[in-house]
Amino acid sequence: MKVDRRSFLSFILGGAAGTALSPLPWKLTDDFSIWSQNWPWTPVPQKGEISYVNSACTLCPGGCGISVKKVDERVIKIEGLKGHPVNDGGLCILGLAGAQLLYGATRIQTPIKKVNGRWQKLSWKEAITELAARLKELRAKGSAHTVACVAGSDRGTVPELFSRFLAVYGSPNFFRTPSIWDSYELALYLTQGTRSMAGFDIENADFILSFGSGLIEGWGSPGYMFRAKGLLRKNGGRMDQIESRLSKTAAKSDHWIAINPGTEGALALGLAYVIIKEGLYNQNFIDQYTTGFSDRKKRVIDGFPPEIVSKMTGISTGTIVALAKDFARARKPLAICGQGQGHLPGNLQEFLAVHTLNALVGNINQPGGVWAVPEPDYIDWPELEMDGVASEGLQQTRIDGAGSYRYPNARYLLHRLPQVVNASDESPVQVLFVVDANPVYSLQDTASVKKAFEKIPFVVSFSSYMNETTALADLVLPNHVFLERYEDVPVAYGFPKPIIGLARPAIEPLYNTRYVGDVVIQLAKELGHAIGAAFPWADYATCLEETLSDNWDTLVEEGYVVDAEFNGTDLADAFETDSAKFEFNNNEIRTLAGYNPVKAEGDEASYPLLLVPYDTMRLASGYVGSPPFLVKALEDTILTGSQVLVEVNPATAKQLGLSEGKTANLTTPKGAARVKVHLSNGIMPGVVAIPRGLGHTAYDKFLAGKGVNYNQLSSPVEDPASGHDAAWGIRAKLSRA
Amino acid sequence: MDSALIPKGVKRCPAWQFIMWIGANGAVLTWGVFALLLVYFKGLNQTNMNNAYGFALWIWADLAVIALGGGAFFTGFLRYIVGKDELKNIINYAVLIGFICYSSALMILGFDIGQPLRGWFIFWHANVHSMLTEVAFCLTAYFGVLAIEYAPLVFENRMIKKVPFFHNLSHNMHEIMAVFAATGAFLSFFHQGSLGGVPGVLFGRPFGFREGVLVWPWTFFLFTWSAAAAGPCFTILITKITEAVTRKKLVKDNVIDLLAKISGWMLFFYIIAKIGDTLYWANVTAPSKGSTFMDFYTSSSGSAYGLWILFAEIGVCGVLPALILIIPKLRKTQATLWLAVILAVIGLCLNRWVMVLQVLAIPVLTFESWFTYFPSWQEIATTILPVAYGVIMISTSYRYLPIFPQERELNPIDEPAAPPEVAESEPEPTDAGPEPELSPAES
Amino acid sequence: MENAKKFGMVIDLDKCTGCGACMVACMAENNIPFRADNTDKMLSISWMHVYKLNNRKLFPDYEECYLPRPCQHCEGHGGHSPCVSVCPATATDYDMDTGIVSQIYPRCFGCRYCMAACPYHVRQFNWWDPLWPDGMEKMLNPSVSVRMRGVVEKCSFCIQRYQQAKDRAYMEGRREIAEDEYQTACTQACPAGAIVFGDLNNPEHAVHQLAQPDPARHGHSKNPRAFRLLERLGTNTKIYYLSSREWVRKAGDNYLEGEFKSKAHS
Amino acid sequence: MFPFNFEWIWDAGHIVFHGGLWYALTILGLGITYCIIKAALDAAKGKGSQHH
Repeated sequence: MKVDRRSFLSFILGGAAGTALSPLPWKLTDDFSIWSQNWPWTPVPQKGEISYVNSACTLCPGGCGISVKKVDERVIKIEGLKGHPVNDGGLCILGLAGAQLLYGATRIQTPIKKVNGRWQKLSWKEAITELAARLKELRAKGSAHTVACVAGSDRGTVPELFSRFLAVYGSPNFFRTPSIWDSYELALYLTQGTRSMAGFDIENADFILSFGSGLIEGWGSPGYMFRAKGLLRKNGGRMDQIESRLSKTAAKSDHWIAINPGTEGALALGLAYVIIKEGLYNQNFIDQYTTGFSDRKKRVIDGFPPEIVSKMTGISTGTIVALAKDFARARKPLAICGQGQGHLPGNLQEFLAVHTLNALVGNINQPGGVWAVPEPDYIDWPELEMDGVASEGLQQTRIDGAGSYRYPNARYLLHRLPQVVNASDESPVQVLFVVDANPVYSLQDTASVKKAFEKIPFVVSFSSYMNETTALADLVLPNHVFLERYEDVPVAYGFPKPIIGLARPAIEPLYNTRYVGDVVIQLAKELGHAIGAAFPWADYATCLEETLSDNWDTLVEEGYVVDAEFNGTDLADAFETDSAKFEFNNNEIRTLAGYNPVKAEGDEASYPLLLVPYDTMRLASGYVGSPPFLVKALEDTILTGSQVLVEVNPATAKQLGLSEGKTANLTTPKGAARVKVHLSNGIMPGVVAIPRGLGHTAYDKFLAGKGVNYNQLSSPVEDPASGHDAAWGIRAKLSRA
Repeated sequence: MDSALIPKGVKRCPAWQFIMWIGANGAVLTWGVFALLLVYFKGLNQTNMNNAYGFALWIWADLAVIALGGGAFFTGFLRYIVGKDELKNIINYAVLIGFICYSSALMILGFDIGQPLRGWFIFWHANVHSMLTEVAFCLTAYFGVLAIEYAPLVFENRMIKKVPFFHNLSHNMHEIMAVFAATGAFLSFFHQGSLGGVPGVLFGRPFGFREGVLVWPWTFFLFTWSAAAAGPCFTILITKITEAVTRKKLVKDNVIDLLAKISGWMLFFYIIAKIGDTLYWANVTAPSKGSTFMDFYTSSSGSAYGLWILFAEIGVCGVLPALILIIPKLRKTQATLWLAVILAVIGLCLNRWVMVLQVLAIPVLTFESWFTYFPSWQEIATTILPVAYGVIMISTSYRYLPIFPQERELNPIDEPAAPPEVAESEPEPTDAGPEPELSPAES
Repeated sequence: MENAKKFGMVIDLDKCTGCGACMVACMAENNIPFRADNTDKMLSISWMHVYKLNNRKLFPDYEECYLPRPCQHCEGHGGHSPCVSVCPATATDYDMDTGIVSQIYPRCFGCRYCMAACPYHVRQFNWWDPLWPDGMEKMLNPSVSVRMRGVVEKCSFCIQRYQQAKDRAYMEGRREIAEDEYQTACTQACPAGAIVFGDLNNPEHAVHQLAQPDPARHGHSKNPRAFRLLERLGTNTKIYYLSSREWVRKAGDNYLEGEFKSKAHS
Repeated sequence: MFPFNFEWIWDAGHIVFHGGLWYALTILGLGITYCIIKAALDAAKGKGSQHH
């Protein structure tokens, strides 16, 4: 048939009409829709058998019990462990996002070594033999004491293994990450003579007086503190927060009393003045169980009348007197201190002043009061036999000077390590172990800390993630992640009873990582002789089982053990001081420098404002980086794009010509950064608040390069009394960018 | 070269000029299509919409273009049902504009939804209580009606007319066009109304919510009414622009005047009803929900939702054009007719803007603040896409189809079959008189 | 429906610490995607969102309160909630037996009309393809469907937990489930115990005792400390908030001048 | 859309809505088929082939 335009057109039209009536187009439409419901790039989780593993969370020293939900061999969720004495089913935001720390790009999957600036994979065998060789050579050269270790804590089997290794190797330089618990231990030791940890029976108290503590922002054990605050609320208890900024704790307290930052100790002493003057103190407790009350009384009456305290703190005398009366008259008053989540030890005299307040109202070791919780004593390993090099090495004074003539009371002064290393031309630390800590990120004055870490010839990091410290390390021996290992949880900070938890592996380790306990034991055996002999266990598992011997079964069964017969209420034998009583004053306390507020670094003329860090639950500011869920849950008044917003009082901002969301330059004596401004009436004029937990340079695209690390802008300030880092902020300048 | 296709007795510009013109608009079209493909393949993150602004520029363009396309159903209704026979000289153009508007609307809906591949679920799993379902069904149905009304015009092309089947088909369709027009009017009444119902039923949004009768909120009737009123103004506007561009009189004055008069009175009574509704809403509905009138308008200067938008919509673009169109003297003078028609179209677009975007901008929760939005280039490109498509459709139809019956009578040419030598450029939309800068589907 | 359940929640704003644990618990439980930059909260999907309210006063009388806002599962009048009544493709439905507003993700074609209808900004859109990088898709929960680009999603009161609880009960030969068998992820995770979840129709459940819903007035709470968000609009929500602070209760709804009489003593 | 659909409920809403819809669609369908058939018949009868 002749194909001309017309027939061609009619053929097309006919064909179209034909296909329209056939099922083809309709089938295709349906198939496309089904395809749109099953796009290959949208993941479909595999079904499987659901199981739960009870364990303990070790992402922070809170000691919460967790129940890890698994589908076959995949961890899909972490939930609180119902009935656990610390958190009873609830769990903080970091614990809930734990699964994201198991999977993800930042995990180090095998031991790596830095060879002229680039990472090189190596096997575990090579790594341990190489490290052992370097340690042997150092010991041979007689500089055993130049090996140091920075650990997250000094309690529990792993830190003990490290300090035992250092001791038998011949170095006294074991450091613990600084925190308020340094000051609390020292305050308890000085007044009660006990080597113990402070515990707070929040749930039975009915009046909490908090000097800036982030009770519901991660202070102490978040699991317990959140639950206890809920109960306090339920029983109609009252809470007052004394802080320069309306933190979440202040927002949830009955009274927020704004105070000039750094003068909390003065207020405590002012309250003590009123309580003593008005005779509101617990006469019976003072007479029976304390000594040195008159010295204390004299020092407080002379030094801290309300008028002077009001001038120092900016709080009216009326408020001071009223607050002191309410506190003293409450049935179960409890005073706590320690800034925010307690990352910085703070001013020892302030801790003594607050502890004295508790003593004045007699709530030491009472329900609703402060408890001196004894150290865990389940670790009693065989005696060490030191060889010559070891005992000689141990005579050396510690690099940070802790325990020396200058700092008699301090046990660890990690903030001095960078100063000492940078000051000497040949680094006093030749090999540095870093475990469960990220000092390059969390120590103040990041610039000098980095300089020090680059100066230390050989840094060994046991981190599971590529964090800031590990990026500067020379050898990385990746540890299992907290869901892949057995570990004892010796303490829950701030929990009023001694409790031991057991972290159990939920799944087999995903990568070629090895548990740090095993690595220490293998390293010791590689070095042999006296060092090898000090570690009589085949591997860490047997060591743990033997150490926890009698508790092991209950721990495996329940996941925790609370020391039942602990009952410190019998005050007669609660104090181990010379007078077996609570000592308001003794020779050690007398030698300490008296109380005066720690001055923020920087002169007032060029730095008119005060920069104060604050902690938020929505950012992990400990050694673990915030998982993506936390950064996602962060308020948009803290982070926008990759810029942090600092809080400024609207009046102050107006003077500086800054308005909401404007970019500004924040400069301190230590550094400068570009930030955005958030106006908030929840902060004192003249104070700028910046969150901790941002400004990471390592980790992944979800966390790295966002915001500013407060520690870049600040530097340590030595507490005259204890030598700890008592900085609470730094002077700063905010100008329009 | 394409002279065989041009209807007898009319002059058109030389082919090369026409192709240049289509090429220019084609470029704008491709820019729009490029943005369209970006949206299809990369997803709606290409736009500046967010969870506060689920509806944004596209839905407004959708509503505005359908309202402006209301000229087709109302002119058809007037001609076939009410019997205003004079309108037969403009009905073709009205249908063409309507067809362009509705096809643009369906195209916009095509890429404004998150999952275009299963967009037909709106028909298959229809929720009869939802206004949007009603819109979808009636919109597609009325688009069919417009296609049916437009088909005879296509069949009257010189070449297509030669095929007897098409010739007869077009003749038969003319016979029963009244039936189609009536069904079209019924369908249009409902979907124009349902588009008004879209904001009107939202009892979670006090700004948009209106009481009503049975299931239809007052905005249901106001939207149909305003579409029927301002739609013809849009048709008149496009006709005027086409006449200006082609420098030829295409429709007699009495036809334009008749349509303008009817639309003027419609607009007048619509504005009265609109004012009444706004007063009732401001004094009864909103206060019952705890909001005062001023809560719905930001006082901060320069923002898109100050009180100026209310006065612009009702005052300047509502009362003024209505008055002009009902006063014969003003209606007949060209300048004021142009002004009235343009203001009516702008008023319609403003009303649609307010009823879609301001509804979402206002914070209902007391602890939220006003949400701001500005379209991304992809959104703007895909909104100008229908304009370019409309210009091309109108240019091609004007060139090859007998759209204006009175054209030959108004522009007698001397030699009947001589090749057209008078060069007149095709309609030049951008600089032809004041133009609502974003009103789609005009030429 | 004689024993129709009406699942609801009571959130005590005096206890809520604003820590955000509920937000992350919900994200982990319900396979919620996360992006490198989630700081624009209107482009970030988070079924439970904690708002920060303040009393708009100057320093030092400035106060803040944190308000966790899950989906309110509005009943409206007879199940005619703001979003269910407008969805053109019946992709969301109000279940009269449980009072839960469900989502059918494969049916939603992303017209976003429900997002315009909901005054609480509970409904959020997948503007991007949800992706889990570097093996992180291993943490996905198989009992919750992973959504795809172009679909609206919202809090489902952890409906998968309700189904699992019913399955377990069925296996044990029971038809009814106990109060603690079906708890949402946020309720379980809240460290301060601020969220209580249960069946509002069941007098033994803590939710009913705290909220004391008055069936005659569409579930308006008889507890003077309680309020619901935007109650005046007739959305008839299932989330009751408790606060002892009057300015917080007043922030729950829009009031004309002097209209808000504090219910504390009424 | 059709009674055999999953969500179809014989309630007032469905009947009124789909009733009106199918009523309009049938009118259009019938109208168009009438025109097409008549045009085909006329073309067969040779009408409409002369060019007027």
